[in-house]
Amino acid sequence: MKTLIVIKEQNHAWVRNAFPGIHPLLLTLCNKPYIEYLIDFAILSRSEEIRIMSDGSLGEVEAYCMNGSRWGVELTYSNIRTTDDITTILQKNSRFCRDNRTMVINGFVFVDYDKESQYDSIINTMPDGVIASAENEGCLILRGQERNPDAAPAPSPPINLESIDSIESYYRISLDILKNKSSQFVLPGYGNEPECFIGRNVVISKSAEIEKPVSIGNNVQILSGTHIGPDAIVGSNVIIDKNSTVTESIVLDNTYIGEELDITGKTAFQNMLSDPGTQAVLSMEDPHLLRSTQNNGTLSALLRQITHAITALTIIILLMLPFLLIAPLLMVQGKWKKRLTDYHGAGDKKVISIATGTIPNQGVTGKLASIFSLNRYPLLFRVIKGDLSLIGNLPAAVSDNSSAPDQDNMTHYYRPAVFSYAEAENWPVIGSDAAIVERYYMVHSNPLKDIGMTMKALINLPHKNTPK
Amino acid sequence: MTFHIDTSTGSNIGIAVLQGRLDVTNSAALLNAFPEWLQQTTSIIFDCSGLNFLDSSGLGAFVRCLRQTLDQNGDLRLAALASNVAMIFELTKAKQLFSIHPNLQDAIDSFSS
Amino acid sequence: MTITETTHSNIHLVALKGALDASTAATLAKNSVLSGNLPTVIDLSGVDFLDSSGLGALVGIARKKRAANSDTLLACLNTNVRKVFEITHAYRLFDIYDDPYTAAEELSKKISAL
Amino acid sequence: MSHTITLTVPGDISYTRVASSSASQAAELFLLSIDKLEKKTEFCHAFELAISEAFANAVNNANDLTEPQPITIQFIRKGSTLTATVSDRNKPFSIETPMPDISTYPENGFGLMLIRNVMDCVSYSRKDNTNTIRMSKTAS
Repeated sequence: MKTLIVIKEQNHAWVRNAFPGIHPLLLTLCNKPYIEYLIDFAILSRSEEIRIMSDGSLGEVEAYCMNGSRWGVELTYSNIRTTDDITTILQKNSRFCRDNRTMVINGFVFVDYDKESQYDSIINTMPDGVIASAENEGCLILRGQERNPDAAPAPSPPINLESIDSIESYYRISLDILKNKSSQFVLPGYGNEPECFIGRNVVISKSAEIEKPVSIGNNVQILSGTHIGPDAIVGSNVIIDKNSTVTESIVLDNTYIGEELDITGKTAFQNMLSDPGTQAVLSMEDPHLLRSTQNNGTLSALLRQITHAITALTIIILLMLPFLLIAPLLMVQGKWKKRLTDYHGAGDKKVISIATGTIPNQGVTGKLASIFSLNRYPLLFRVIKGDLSLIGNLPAAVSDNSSAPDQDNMTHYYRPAVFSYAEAENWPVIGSDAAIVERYYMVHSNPLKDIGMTMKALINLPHKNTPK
Repeated sequence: MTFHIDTSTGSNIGIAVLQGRLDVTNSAALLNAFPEWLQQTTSIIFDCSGLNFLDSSGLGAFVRCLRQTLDQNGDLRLAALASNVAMIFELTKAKQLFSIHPNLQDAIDSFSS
Repeated sequence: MTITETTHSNIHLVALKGALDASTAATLAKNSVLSGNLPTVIDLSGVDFLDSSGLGALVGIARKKRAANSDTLLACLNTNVRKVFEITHAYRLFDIYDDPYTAAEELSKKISAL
Repeated sequence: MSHTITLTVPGDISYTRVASSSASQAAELFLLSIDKLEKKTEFCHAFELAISEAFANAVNNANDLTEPQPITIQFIRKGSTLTATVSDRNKPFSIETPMPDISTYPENGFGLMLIRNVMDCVSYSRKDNTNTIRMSKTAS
């Protein structure tokens, strides 16, 4: 058995508008990328080889699925032209299809299968042709040699197809999977009870309420007073801020939901809120809906600076002994490499030069240095001097334009620091994922919390540095 | 932003027609104009059919106007919200504060019933 | 770079072997079939490496044949070659088959249908 | 011990393959030394392609008036990152080329775009009449 997956750009053009930046084949339905449903179905049908074809770019899909070894199948990719019909497409893959029963999944369709059922018998006994089709667009086609043409078709559940042709059908199908079909598919996340799937590194505050059914991705923070569910799908790298409600809604990856918001019957993606029913889209260009309006006054800033300085001093004293013992050794061994780099400073300090040290995590001294995060040790003095915060953002290098904070962020939401909040939370340290957690703490931290976060960073960093 | 008094139902109803965007740059103008309108009548409708964008400062202005009207025992009602503006009201729970009508006539009639 | 010419279903089939880069791209232009005006299938199964100069040569060949109303079909792109097509979006310009003989048969059918 | 490989290749287009296949082998050796072989084909191909493009670019930039200058290629290993540099003494150039127009599909101009796509970090510097394009990629 082989499976050909044929999806043209026109089939999923709506995804590019509704969720810009997401490759449609990687769009998640109930936190599972679309393409994985098709791969699972192909495997259930006993396919050994799967080929994904498109008239558009497949680079991201290839980077994600690679050669299919993760699923134990052989995955290949190929390109077709927009004008190719199914006959031409089969010709273009004649070597792939030769001497084999081939199932063609054509179009951006959702295949409603059941992981407990066997599909190979039906696929092997059915004659050539379309065996299932979706109402609007898309079908399942069989081609090539039937394996047992004489055997009676084994009883098999019907295969229903549904085209995912709009944000409305996307929303409907996703919630249908969560509410009624979660046992039919292998869905990501742990669940010690049905209808509740929770990913890795999810922090749910005590006073938050979670009502089944829900599916929550990885690296999610759900803050106090929030109400999640019933029927909520929350993607990965998401923060749901205080007292907000998410019901009958989908919050896609890398989205921040501000305080006191009510998301009901919507899809939220980064700064876009869509109503699948009316197709209305709200682009939240207004920063206050995304971030809290509170702005730290000068007094609290001073208080924070003092707290940071005192904490830094405490750490300096605590780590003095390991530093004095290990650092000279490292210097002699030439392992301590320093580089002076200019970084954006906070507030009126435009540029600060910091010597960042890297220590290879090798040998006894290197490992010890890593345990105590000694490469950050000299930076602690800069905290007392007032150049850096103890905890805040990863400093943005002046030379690196891409990570430069914009003017607005620069004034309110950028505090170069020895440790970053992302490091403390064990989140990815660079990119948009880090930005989201750092921005959150920029708004919500207080001096006391900062001390706690610094401790967390000190504990988490050695683990991060340890090679796997 | 224009304001006129409608007397078609026998009572004085103030209608403010809002146009374009209401955001941080112009919500102050609405707040400045509002007390004057309130002196003319305490039954006020914001006709939002031409309003295509509202941000939180615009929403804040709406809420302040409503509060001032309620203090005078009047009511501020909204008519003909565009879908994305309506979504802001849903999102921020401000929906519960206002009486929202699908079109201007509906809102006018609601004052006489 | 070795170039092997055969015919299948009366269509020229040119199999390339080796690396197709700046140093070898020029040899394609010297080949009479590739630089000629007849419809051709180029079998890339032996091409283990392609860079932008090589791609440019292929595009040049296809463009010249197109001007003379002939098609150029490609067959058997390996992963590394496909990657270059993917990044440069060159897949929008070519019909790509996984079997050179099927490609030749299809091309032959298309010509006789005219 | 230093982990730098330096190659000096004559600035002639016929040597392109020498440069690119050395790059592929340097990348393979590097992966072997850090024991990260999962994405070997992709990683080696990235260096093969990037060096092929950078080398051809350096040669094509040659000043027509002088003798072709040799081109220096270096592979530097640091942690799990491999950096390749291609230096020539030819005319300065820019790596900030715009994305070529797909609709007209020019026959050249895709070189730097390919490099940017397969490498993690690309930079260009000019010092002492020497162009250096520096490309690095981290094995994951």
